Formats: sequence, C-alpha cells, structure tokens
Amino acid sequence: MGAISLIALLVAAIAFSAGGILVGKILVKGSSNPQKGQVYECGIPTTISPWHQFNVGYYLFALLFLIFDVELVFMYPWAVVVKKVGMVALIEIIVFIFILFMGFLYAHKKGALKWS
Amino acid sequence: MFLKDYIVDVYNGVASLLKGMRKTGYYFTHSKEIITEQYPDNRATLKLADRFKGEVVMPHDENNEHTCTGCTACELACPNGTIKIITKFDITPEGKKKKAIDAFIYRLEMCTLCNLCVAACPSDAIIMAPNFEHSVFDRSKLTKILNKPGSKIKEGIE
Amino acid sequence: MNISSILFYAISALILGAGILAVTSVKIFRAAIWLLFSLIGIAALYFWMQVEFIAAIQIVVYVGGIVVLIIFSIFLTQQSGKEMNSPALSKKIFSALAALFGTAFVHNLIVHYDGFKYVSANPFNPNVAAIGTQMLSTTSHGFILPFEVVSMLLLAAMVGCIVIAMRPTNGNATDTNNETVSNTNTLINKD
Amino acid sequence: MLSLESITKTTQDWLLAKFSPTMALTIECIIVILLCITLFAVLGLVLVLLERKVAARIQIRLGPNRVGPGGIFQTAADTLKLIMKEGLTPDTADKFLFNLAPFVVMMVAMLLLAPIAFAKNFQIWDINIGVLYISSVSSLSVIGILMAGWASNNKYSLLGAMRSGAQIVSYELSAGFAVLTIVVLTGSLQISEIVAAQQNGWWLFKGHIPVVIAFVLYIIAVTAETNRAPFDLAEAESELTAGFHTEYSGMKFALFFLAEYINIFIVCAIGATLFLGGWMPLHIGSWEAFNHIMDYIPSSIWFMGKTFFLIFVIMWFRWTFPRLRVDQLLNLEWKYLLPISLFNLLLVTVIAILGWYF
Amino acid sequence: MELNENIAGNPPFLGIIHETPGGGIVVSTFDNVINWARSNSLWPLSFATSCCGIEMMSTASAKYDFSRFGFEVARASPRQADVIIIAGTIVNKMAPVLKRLYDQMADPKYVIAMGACAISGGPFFYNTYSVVKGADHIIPVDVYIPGCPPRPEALLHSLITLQEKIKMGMTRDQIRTEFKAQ
Amino acid sequence: MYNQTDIIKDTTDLGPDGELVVNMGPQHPATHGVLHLVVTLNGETIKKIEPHLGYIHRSIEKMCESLTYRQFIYVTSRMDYLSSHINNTACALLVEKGMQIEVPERAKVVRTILNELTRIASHELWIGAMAMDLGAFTPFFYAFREREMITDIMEDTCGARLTMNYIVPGGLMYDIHPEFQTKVKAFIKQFKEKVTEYEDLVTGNIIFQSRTKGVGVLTAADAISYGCSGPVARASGVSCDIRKIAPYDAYDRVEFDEVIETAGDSFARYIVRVKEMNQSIRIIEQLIDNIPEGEFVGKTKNVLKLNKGEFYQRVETARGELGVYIVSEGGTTPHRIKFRSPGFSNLSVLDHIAKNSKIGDLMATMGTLDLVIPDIDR
Amino acid sequence: MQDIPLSQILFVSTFLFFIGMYGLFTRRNLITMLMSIELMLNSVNINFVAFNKYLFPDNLDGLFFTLFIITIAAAEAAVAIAIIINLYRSHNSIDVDDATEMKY
Amino acid sequence: MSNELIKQYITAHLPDAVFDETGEWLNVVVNSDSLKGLMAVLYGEPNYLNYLFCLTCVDYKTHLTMVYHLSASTNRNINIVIKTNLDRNDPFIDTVCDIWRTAEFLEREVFEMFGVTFLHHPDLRNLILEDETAIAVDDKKELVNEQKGYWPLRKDFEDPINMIKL
Ligand code: SF4
Ligand code: SF4
Ligand code: SF4
Repeated sequence: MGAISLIALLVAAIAFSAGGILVGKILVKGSSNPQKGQVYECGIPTTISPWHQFNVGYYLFALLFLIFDVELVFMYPWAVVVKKVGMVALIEIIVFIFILFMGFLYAHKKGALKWS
Repeated sequence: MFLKDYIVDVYNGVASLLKGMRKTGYYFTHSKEIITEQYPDNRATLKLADRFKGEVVMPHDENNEHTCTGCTACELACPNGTIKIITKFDITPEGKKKKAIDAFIYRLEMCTLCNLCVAACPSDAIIMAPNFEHSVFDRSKLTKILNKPGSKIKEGIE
Repeated sequence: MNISSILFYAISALILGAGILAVTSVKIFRAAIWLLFSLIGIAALYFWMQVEFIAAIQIVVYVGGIVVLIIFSIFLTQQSGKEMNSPALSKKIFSALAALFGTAFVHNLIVHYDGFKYVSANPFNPNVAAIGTQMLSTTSHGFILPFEVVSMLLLAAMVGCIVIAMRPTNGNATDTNNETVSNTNTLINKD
Repeated sequence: MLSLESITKTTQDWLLAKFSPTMALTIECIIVILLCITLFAVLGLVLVLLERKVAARIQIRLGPNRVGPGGIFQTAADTLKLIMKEGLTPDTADKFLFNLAPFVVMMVAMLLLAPIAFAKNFQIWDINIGVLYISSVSSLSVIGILMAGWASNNKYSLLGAMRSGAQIVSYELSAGFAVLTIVVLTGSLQISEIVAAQQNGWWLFKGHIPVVIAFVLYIIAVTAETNRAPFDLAEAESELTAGFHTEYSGMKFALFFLAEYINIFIVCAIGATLFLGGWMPLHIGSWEAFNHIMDYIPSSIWFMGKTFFLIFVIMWFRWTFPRLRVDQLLNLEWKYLLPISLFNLLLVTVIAILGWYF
Repeated sequence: MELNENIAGNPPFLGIIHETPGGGIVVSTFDNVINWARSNSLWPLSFATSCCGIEMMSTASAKYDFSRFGFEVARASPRQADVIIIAGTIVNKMAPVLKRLYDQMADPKYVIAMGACAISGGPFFYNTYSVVKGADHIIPVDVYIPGCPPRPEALLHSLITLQEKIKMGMTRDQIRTEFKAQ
Repeated sequence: MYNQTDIIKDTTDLGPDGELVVNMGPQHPATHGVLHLVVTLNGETIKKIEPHLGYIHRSIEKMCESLTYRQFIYVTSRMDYLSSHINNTACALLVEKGMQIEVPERAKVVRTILNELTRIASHELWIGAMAMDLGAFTPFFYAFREREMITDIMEDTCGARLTMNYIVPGGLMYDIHPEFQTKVKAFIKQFKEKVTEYEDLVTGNIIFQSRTKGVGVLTAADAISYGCSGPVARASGVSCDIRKIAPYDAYDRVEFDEVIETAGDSFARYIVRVKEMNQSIRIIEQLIDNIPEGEFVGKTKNVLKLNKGEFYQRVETARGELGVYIVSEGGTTPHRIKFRSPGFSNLSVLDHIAKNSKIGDLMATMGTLDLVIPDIDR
Repeated sequence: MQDIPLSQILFVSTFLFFIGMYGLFTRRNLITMLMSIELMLNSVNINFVAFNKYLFPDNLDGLFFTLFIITIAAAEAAVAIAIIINLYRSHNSIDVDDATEMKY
Repeated sequence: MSNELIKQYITAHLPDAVFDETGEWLNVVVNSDSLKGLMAVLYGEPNYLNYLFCLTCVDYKTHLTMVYHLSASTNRNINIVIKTNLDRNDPFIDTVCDIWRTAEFLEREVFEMFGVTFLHHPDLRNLILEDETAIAVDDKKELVNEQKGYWPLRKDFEDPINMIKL
C-alpha cells in the first residue's frame, strides 16, 4: 500500500468531515438573529476581543519542551541500534542524558519549572 | 533526604488514587448498587408520599358535590393570588338565596404549593393531591376551574 | 505522468503556496498557520523522497515544537487578531524583484549545470537502523562526536533560554495577597 | 477460521487477478477509505456509548437505556441530531481557520490509523518508522486545537487552547520516552516487528518492573495527551465552559468529539501493541496446551480486547478523579514523569543490553 | 390517590402510549427519523437560576437519572445545547442574558419552563419590582411544567412531553391550534 | 419592556498589557446559579474579581412588606432553598418572639431534627457540587444518593422535597409522619456507612488535596472583618456557631461540638463541613428517640400581629448566620424586613482570597464558600 | 520516483529560499522574520536530503546534516524567541524599527 | 462586658447618644456626624465590638434610619444596635467600610435600595440592580444620586411597569 494509503486516509477524513458538515448545511436552515453571530461569553456581550494581546504563561514550558523534544529525536535512532551496539551506546546515552539532565536541574533550580 | 521524600510522595499519591479507583471499581462491578428508579416505566408502582403537595384539588363525591361554601378564606390566605373565587347566589328550593361558588379558579402555573389555602379552609373543601404530571404545551391549560361543571355544594355545609 | 510525479507537484504547490502566504499574510496568527502548512508540505516531500525518518523529525520538531512556540510567543507579544501594517509598496516591489532575480539566477544555474548525473549503484536506504548505526559509529562517516556535541548545544540553548526569558525579578509579584484588613486599624487611628 | 488475515489476502489476490495493478490499487484505496470511515463511525458510536455506560455504572445509575434495546442507539441518535443541527460560525471569528480546525483534527486522527495492526497481517501500512510516525502525527493535533481556540475569538476557547497546547507538548515527552523503552527492547520502530518480538510473552511481563513503570507512565501521558480527565483542562467545564470548542456547534462540534474518542482508541491501541503484544495471543512460556488454546481466539479479538481494556482504564480514571490545576499538571510532567521516565529509560537500556529480559 | 386521575385537559400520558399524530400532517419517513434522533438526544444547557435548579440536579442524580433518555450531556455552551430548561426565577436583569443565550443556540432548539417562576413569575408575581412574569415573555416556551419546584419525575414527564412534541414534528402554532381544539 | 441596557460598563475598559477581562457567569457551570464575576486575568492568574449580583434579585424584602406573618414564611424557603427549613425556623422563631407564642416541646424537637437533616442535605449537595467544580463527577452521585434519603423523609413529613413551608409560627404545620423515626434511623445507619466513601474518593485523594490545600486562605481577622460566618469563618478559627451562642429550639439540650479548623484554606472549609455533618448526625441521634408527645402547634391567633418594635432573630443555616430583622409597626405585615444572608458576606470575601491565584483555584475557593445566589440576591 | 529529476526538487527549494528572503526583507516584526528564516533553513534541508538521495546514496551524511540543522534550528528558535520575549518586556514592541532605535 | 459598661463608654465618648433598652439588645441612637467616630472607637479596645453582622436602612416615611448591628467576635452574645437618622431627601453618611470590609457590599446595597450616599466609599455603584446608574462619588455630596427615584425599598416606591400590586 505504502504512501498511497496515507492519501487514501486523508481523502477519507476530508470526505467524512465535509460530508457531515454539508449534509447539515443543506438540510438545516436555522433562524438568524443578530445575537447568534456574537461570541458566547456566559450570556454577557463580549467587549474585548481575546485577540487583544494576552499573557500566556506557558512559553517557558514550550521552550524547554523544544529542547527535550530534539533530544528525544536523537534517541530514536539510538534506541533502534542500542542492542546491537551494546555498551558503547549505553555510555554514549548516559553522557548524553547526563548533560541534558544538568540542564534540567539548572532549570529546576532557577524555578523555570515552577509555573507562575 | 530529598530522594526519599520524592519517592514517598509518589507512593502516597499513587496509593490515594488507587484507593479511589477501588471504590469506583467496586460500584462498577456491583450492579445491585444501582438505585435508579425508571420513572415512566414504573408509573404503575410509583408510590408518592401521601402528603406530597402536587396541586390543589377539590374532591367531589359521587353525587358531584363538594363542600366549598365560597367563603374566600383560601383566597385571602394565598400569598400570591393563585386562587380566585367567583361566587354566585343559588336559589335554594325553599326560595332562599344562598351563596355558592360559581367558579373556583385555580392557577396552577402560579401556585407555590405552600398548603396555606388548605390550612385556611374551614370546611376542608380543598386538599393537596400528589399529582405531578402536569406538563403542557400551552400555559393557559394550567388555569383550572376546580369545581366540576354542574357540581353543587354538599347538603348541610354552611 | 504517473502518480508519483503528480504527488510531487501537488506537494511542491503546497509548500510554495503556503510559503508565499506565510510571508504575505497580514494576520500574524494566520501567517504562523501557513508556515505550518508549508512545513508539513516539506515533511510530505521527505516522505515522497522516502526518508520517512527525517519527515517524522520535521513534523515533531518543527510542527510540534517550533510552531507551537511561535504561536505562544505571538500571543504574548502581539495583538494576534490585529492586522500587521504591511510594508511600503516600494519596499515590497523591491524585495519581490530581488527575490525574483535571485530565483532566476539560481534557476539558471541549476538548469545549466550538468554535474547531477552521478548515480551510485547502491540503493538509497535511509532506514532508522542505518541512521542509528552510522550515528553511533566511530568510523570516518560516524557522527558520534556531533551527537555528543548536540547535547552540549541543547544544554547551552536551554540554559540560555532560561537566563534570557525568565523574569529578572520574582520578588514583588508573588505576595500582594496578604494585604489584609490589618490596615483598617491604622485607618481608625487616624480618625 | 475467522481471521481477518485470510480475508485480506483473498481480497488482494482476487483483485490482482481481476484487474490491472493500478486499478487494483485504486479499488484497494476505495476499500480502505470506506473501511476507515466505517471504523470511525462505529468506533465513535461504540466508544461514546461505552463511556456513558461505564460512567453510569460507576455512578450507580443506569445510563441511556431507552433508545433501542438497552440504549444502544443512543449515540446514533446523538450523531444524527448533531448532523442535523445548524453549524454556527461567530461573526467575529476567523472563519477560514474556524472551519478548517475540525478538518485538521479529523485528518490527524485518521492518519494515525495507518500503522495500527488491527489483526495479524491486517494493517493499512506497516510503515518502517511505526511508532515515530505515531508520535509525530499525533503532535499535529495540538495545532488543530490551537487553531480552533484562536479562531473562535472567544476567551474561553483561547484559554482552553493555550492550556491544551502546553499540556499536549509537555506530555508528549514522557509518552515518547515510554515508547522508547519498548523500542530499546525491540530494536525496531516498526509495529509489526514490535508485535513479533512479543511472540513468547508480552513486554509488560517480560520486561520486569521498568517496563511496568513505563506502561504506567505511558497511560498517564496519553491520558493527558488526549485531554481526558483528570487532565481535561482544555475543556474544563467548570472553569472554561466548554474550552476550545465553546463556539462549535452541530457537525463541527461532533467532529471534535469524535476525534477525541478516536484518539483515545488510537493511543490505547498503540499502548496495547507496545506493552500488551498487540494482536498476539497470551502465551505463557512453555505451556504448549495453554498457548494452543489461546491461539484459537482470533487475533482481532485479542487486539480489540486489549485496546478496550485500556480504554476502560482511561474511562475509569475519568470518572474517579478530580481535575488537576494547570500548574500542577505541568508540575506533574516536569517534576515527576519526565525525570522518572529518563531514569527508567536508562534502566531499560541496561536490561536490554545485558539481555536480562525473558 | 391514583396518578393523574381526573385532571381535565391534560393530554394522554405520553411516555408509553404512542399515538400517531393526526390532523392531516404529512410526515415523511426521513423526517420521522430526524425527529426521532432529535427527540432522543436533547442536550440541556446547564442553566439554572434558583431552587428549581436543585431539582434539576436531583433529576440528573442517580435515583432519577435523566441520562436514560439521553439527556445527560449537559453542555455549558449554548452552541451545543438543544434545550434550555429554565429552572428558576427570571428577573429583569437576567432577561436579556436569557434571551441572548437562547438566541445563541443553534437551531433546532427547545425550551422547557420549569416551575411556577419560569411559567408566570409564580411566587413572585405580585408586589415585586424585578421579576419577569413568565419566561415566555422573553423566549418562546415549548413545554411548561408547573410546580414549585416540580419534582424530578415531573421534569422527566415534561421531557417526555417535549420528546413527543418533537416527534409530532409540528410547529408551535400548529400545536396551539391542535391542542386548543381538544 | 425591560429597563435594561445590554452593556455592562466595567467590561469595556481594556485591561493593561496582557490582561484579559473575562466574564464568568451569569450562565456558567461553576457559579452555582447566576453569579456574574468579572475576572481580570493575567495569563491564568487572577488579578481581580468583581462580583455582579442581582441576576436573581427577586425583591423578596419588598415583597415581604406586603405579606402577612403567616404568608411570608414561604418566601424564605425560596431564599436559601438548601436550608429552607432553617430559614423557615428563623422566621417562625421571630414571629413567636414578637408575639410571645409558646411553642410545644414536640415542635421544638422536630424542628431541630429537621434543621439538622436539612444541614446534612445541604452539605451533601455541596460536596457533590464542589467535587464537580473540581472535575470529579462521581462523588456528586454518591452524595445525592444520601441526600435523596433525606428528601424522602422530608417528603413524607412535609409534603415537599425542597421548599417545605412546614414550620409555621407556633410550631409545625402538621404532625410528623408515623414512619419518621424509623426512616431517620435508617438514614443515619446508611450515612455512617457511606461517609467513608468521601474519604476515599475526595478527602484522601491527592489531587483533591493539592487543589484545595493552601488555596483561598482566609485569616481569622479577615473573616471577622468581612463578616463571614458559618463554616467559612469556622474554618479560619472563628467561633461563630449560633446554635452554641444563642441556642434556639432544642439546641440547648443537645450535646455537640462546634467544628473549628484553623488553616482557613479551602481544605479546612471542606473538612469543617464534613465534620459538621457528623455533628448533625450526633444531634439527631440524641433527639430522635426522645421526641416528646403532645401538641405539634401552639395556640395562635388566626391573624398574627407583631407588637410594635424591632425584632432580630439569628439562626445557623448550613451556610452560616442568617439574621432576620423585622421592624414592625404593629400591623399584620412587617414594616421593613431585612434578611442578613450569610452568603452575602461570604461572597464579598471572594475577591480578597482568590486574588493572585489560578482560575482553577477560583473554582475551589468559590466551591468551598458554598454560595447560594438567591440567598445572596434575595 | 525517478521520473522527477533532481533539478526539479532544487527548483522547489530555490523558490522556497527566496520566498523566505522576501519575507525577511518585507516583514518588520521579529517573529515573522524568524518565520521567514525557518523557511530558508528548510529549503536548505530539502537540498541536503535531495543531494544525499540522488547523488550519494551510499552514505547518510546529508540526512545527518539535515538532522543537525533541524536541531540547530530548534535551538535557534528557542533562543531567538527567548530574546524576542525579553526584548518585548523591556521595550514593549518587537518591531525591528523600534529595536534599531533602541538605546542600549 | 455588660450593657452598662458599653453605655458608660459610649456616653463618655458621645454624651448626646440616646439609649433604648426595651428591645432584646441595647439600642443606641446617635448623630449621623458622630457615627463614624463612635464606630471606630467601639471597634477597637477595650470593647472589641469588631463584628458587624448586619447593616441596613429602614424607611420611616419621615426619615431614613441606618441600623448597624455590632457584636464582639470573641463573645457573640454582646450585641449592640447603633442607629442614626438621616434626612430622607438628602441622605448621606460616612462609610464604615474602612473599618469593616463587609460594609463595602452592604453599603452598596443600601445605596441602591434606599439612595443613601456613603461618603468616601471606594466604589459606590449599583450592586444588584442594573448597572446603568453607576456614578462616582467623591467628597461632594451634591454630585450624587443621579438615579433619583428608583429606590425600591423606600416605602413610597412605585414601579407601574414591573410591579403588579395585589
Ligand atoms: S398552595 Fe399556596 S400558593 Fe397554592 S393556592 Fe394554596 S395558598 Fe395559594
Ligand atoms: S375552598 Fe374552603 S376556604 Fe376556599 S372558598 Fe371554599 S370553603 Fe372557603
Ligand atoms: S418555581 Fe418555586 S422552586 Fe422553582 S424557582 Fe420558583 S420559587 Fe423556586
């Protein structure tokens, strides 16, 4: 099957979703009123758009995630061959993880993992 | 020690979670704990408390007679004007005029089921009935006339 | 034209189209989304070239990591719904011309270069085991040293991020909670 | 014998005999498309109903029982209703992205089906990077959520999406490490090889305590990744009304709903494959007779049984625990799960290299 | 006392007896299926203003369990809800909010007025300056269930009534004339 | 028709950089009704909470000025509907005080039992709702199972499940149900068995503890300054149980402890309520076998007229101290009636204790304050 | 697969590179500029992989280069965004025009 | 601490306070100007009447009366009721919400229900009724009461639109 199957799956997803949405669109006619298009906020009219700038507290985690993610990426090929390569690979990865763990400890110490 | 604290932390946390899961697991596996009463299917066996205040009714006996004298005590007792009594004057066989109710209007849509009218009625003409299946499509259906058409007051009730 | 080449053109169209939108869209969030599609397209191109490992890495790192990070920082620093003011027309034209000129130049180079003929007898076999073996080998094409250096790089990046991005002061932000009623006493004393 | 393996094989042979290769491929594609759509629909219906029934049993009540015998058509009615409900788009929303988001979520869920081995030799594509493919594609789902949350122009949606973004990316790490432990043991990323390696016992049993720890970590991490309680902060009802899909209605909402359940299915299927041997029957060392009996149960049943067991566990979590707070959630990942899984991975490596597993 | 006895004007009990809707209304099978789906999957908006809301919670609880009807998916967002159960008093300050919530719901949508307050202002009809005298002044109501508060079974009854109404596939006006005539 | 503008002014001003002003409520699953909170957020951190009330303001105080002393009691069951018996008791006591009506012993004891049952029912509901706020759905159902038993007892005796109107000036409306005592005993047995479930599912749960401990801390000084009462104040170490301070009905002859915790956080408030349920059980156990025989209602005139003057009656509802203040001019209706509702003061503390915490903490804090909005708005 | 010559892939990467360059020239916002840079890096990656595949299939050096570029891109993006955030905190703007006017 | 002591104490502080002990608790009627000072004194040593459990207003048709119910948090059986009469046409009084934080909301309620202006109140807006009449109040009492007339709890309140009289 190979890569073609991915395309088939994509087509399936689109067909499924679009089919459902279209059926609804064609068969259901809703009433319209000015409130309907407004954003829901517990029944109170919204006055500020959330697209106004907004302090996300999470970026530090995203930063750290990115670093660890890359580390994870390097460990996949390593994991596949580790049994073949043996001890060398183990030492390699211990050094690798150790270095990163230093960073982790640093982050911990600096309080970067404490969410404020 | 730091590491020990860490491990104890993890252990205690997991233990407390497992405890909760055991409880829910217990209920999952014991279907006799299910307490659901299936309302529309158990209508035949459903037994409401005798005192349950579902609505005000006016009992009529087999001669289509009730005991309401039209004294309007209930109307006065009602805190929110649910009852409206329209009286008329019947001519008794002896030719005397006698006060009687023309219509006992009861607006179920407003009734708070507080029992004050029943308590106030001197001749026990109205009682609380445990009916609850009142849902309707139209609000005006909820305004009821409690005295049945053609009914009259029981003999000997003043 | 067979399916494979149709796919190639479709993927290329996705990459380039999304790329163009990513650099021209006036809404910054949309730009990020278009960048994302472009990156996904590139991943698809890798897939098409049968280097699945790199394709997966592309998605994991770029889409799962970098774009999410970019989106977060957009929220932090922008009014994400506001349209960015577009650059002056002259600048646009100039940049476009420069880009076109560069493209044409390189295009020309590629078209007229014919050193691409060499094809090895060995099949291209980029499976993960091969990658892993080469990565951990210490022979001439082994990448063991870069592999270790990468960890240093990541460590440096992490430390750098923390140093740069952490708030310099954390002291005053924490405890405004406790301004309790005790000030009432002082108020009364004033009276 | 009731085996999906033979069915696929016969079909393929028949197709190849009857048509030209391109044609056969096309027909196969169409079959796959139809199968997947059916699988989606059926899975959605079954899982939602299962969830409601499980919830009801845990909560000492009956659950849906009036629509069809025992309530089995309940979710069908729900789906039909959702399809026949108006789909709204807020005026101030970014309409394009708003409408695109459910598609993205859906596509991600669908793409994840490709490498799953539903039964012996019954797999859409035995891709050679198997589990890596899964991790990479599933990291796309966060985009759909972020898109939906931002495009709605709704504060709750945005907050929910942000939470969800931080949460999913964080827990991806420990899920990844848990998967890696199995990769280390197996030496391959390919699903079929991972399953084959468990011929004589599941990794959960073969791999000593570290694999059990990895399994627990995996379950926790994927619960978080699929935004399930107790990690359902993205749609925390009591805080953010409906989270990132507050503004979605009708079919578009149904797609999110469906995708959530499909994702649960997929992560559980992967979990079953990695730790519980996928479609491999339960074999115990040298008990030939026992192993033989186990072999009689079709592989698809094994697979589904294991998967649904894991799904049940995840549902059990949901109906038992309170929700975590967002900082606790991140704490849990970064202070507990991540260090533990790093350490655990090293342990497993030692085990693997020294061959200490069975 | 026998249930539901001698109550004038009540439609026949709806949960068990399924009468085909008459009145010359043509319903295709497709419509029937749609109405069946809609009537069996009424997701309420989690909206309760006061005391009746507690009885609504009781109805959700294990003893009465309205999930048997498929109602348990209480949605906090009006976009995904099908039915508002107005459980409690509506006051003037709340009225626009209620209206907005109703307006923001996706079609088709239904309203149940639960309790005396929602129907008519009930206990707070006279001498109050802030109570809306009936929620149907603000939004159209499909089913009224009186009581203060109506007991959980009564709420279930009203839900069954609503289901029945949906299955009939009639519009509000049709219903009004239909049942007036009865 | 409605003199109402669509715009709430406070939400129009933009927050400073990076701050988001979010409306929570009036229709919000966690506000238990129709509280409207305007929350200023910085990221996930709450910078300010501004409650807007009045979405269920039913003008009860105005209304009561035109209701007679028999009638106005029913309105009070709709105020704090979870403690309707206790509210009714407060009003009845006040009228009794104003007219020097003798209440028979039987009525007193029954009232006390019913009040305590109401308290348990209210706390049960609160545990369920609170767990739901924190995202655990199952305890809600378990709590309601026990609550349904109480509701059954109420239904038998009072004829209503929620809004009783059973207590009238002078005693009770009618006598207790013959099976009252057996049912209550059955309930006590079941309750004692099942209360450990909350231990497993809620109290001991690490997630629940970490979500409530140290969250929404209210110091004793603040509790006093904000006029808090009931479990909220007692969790901060302020002793304020009216049942102890000014015993009414049969409270002076039963033994029970006033539950006091000192931590002042959400967990302490939770613990106080759980322990209070046990104390209520203790009270009921002492009384249930000793209901004296006799009349259930004292002699009252048909038309009740309060003496001219001012009367104040305090009772301890499930939420705290309810005060009813009546200014009487001697007529059949009060001149002015004021309900000092416990929730009103407890709500005003919200901004103070939830500031600088996370949105999730707000749910825990608000949940443990146990607000009943109609009680606050009246 | 082999019907697509290497040059076509190179065209795509060239286009992508210059698209990124265009973005870098026209955008004034640091984040969008970063996005443009990512595009340019990616076009380079495409080249590495393509060359590896078409010209030197014996070894996987091209793939490794791609791998390392992706790594470095990630580290770069992380640090860049940390700097951008820091810059934003101190100057309340991440426009290059503002940034160049800054007095250090 | 008995009522007598409190009485003495108050008399020492405010000689013109009027006492009334006919009711359940000690009632003190004071001048509206001196109320704030008295409150501050009662709050602190040696009385510690630091628990304000009820604050309300009564409309007597001729005048408005502010009623404060005070108690000691250590001994809730010591209760004292402080009253002060206000001019019905232009009621204003000093806020006590810097002594008791609970007074902030209670005073806002009284403000909108009776139209009493609380001087120096930090945030005197409508709390319960619609917000449109929100007004800012500073020291000048001339600026206040824009919502004249809609004071529901006053005795002469009429609202023909919303209110149906029985
Ligand atoms: S029960 Fe109460 S509200 Fe109903 S009619 Fe009788 S007195 Fe009026
Ligand atoms: S029902 Fe009773 S109180 Fe009412 S009018 Fe009739 S007799 Fe009088
Ligand atoms: S009808 Fe009765 S129970 Fe329902 S909200 Fe109104 S007063 Fe409360």
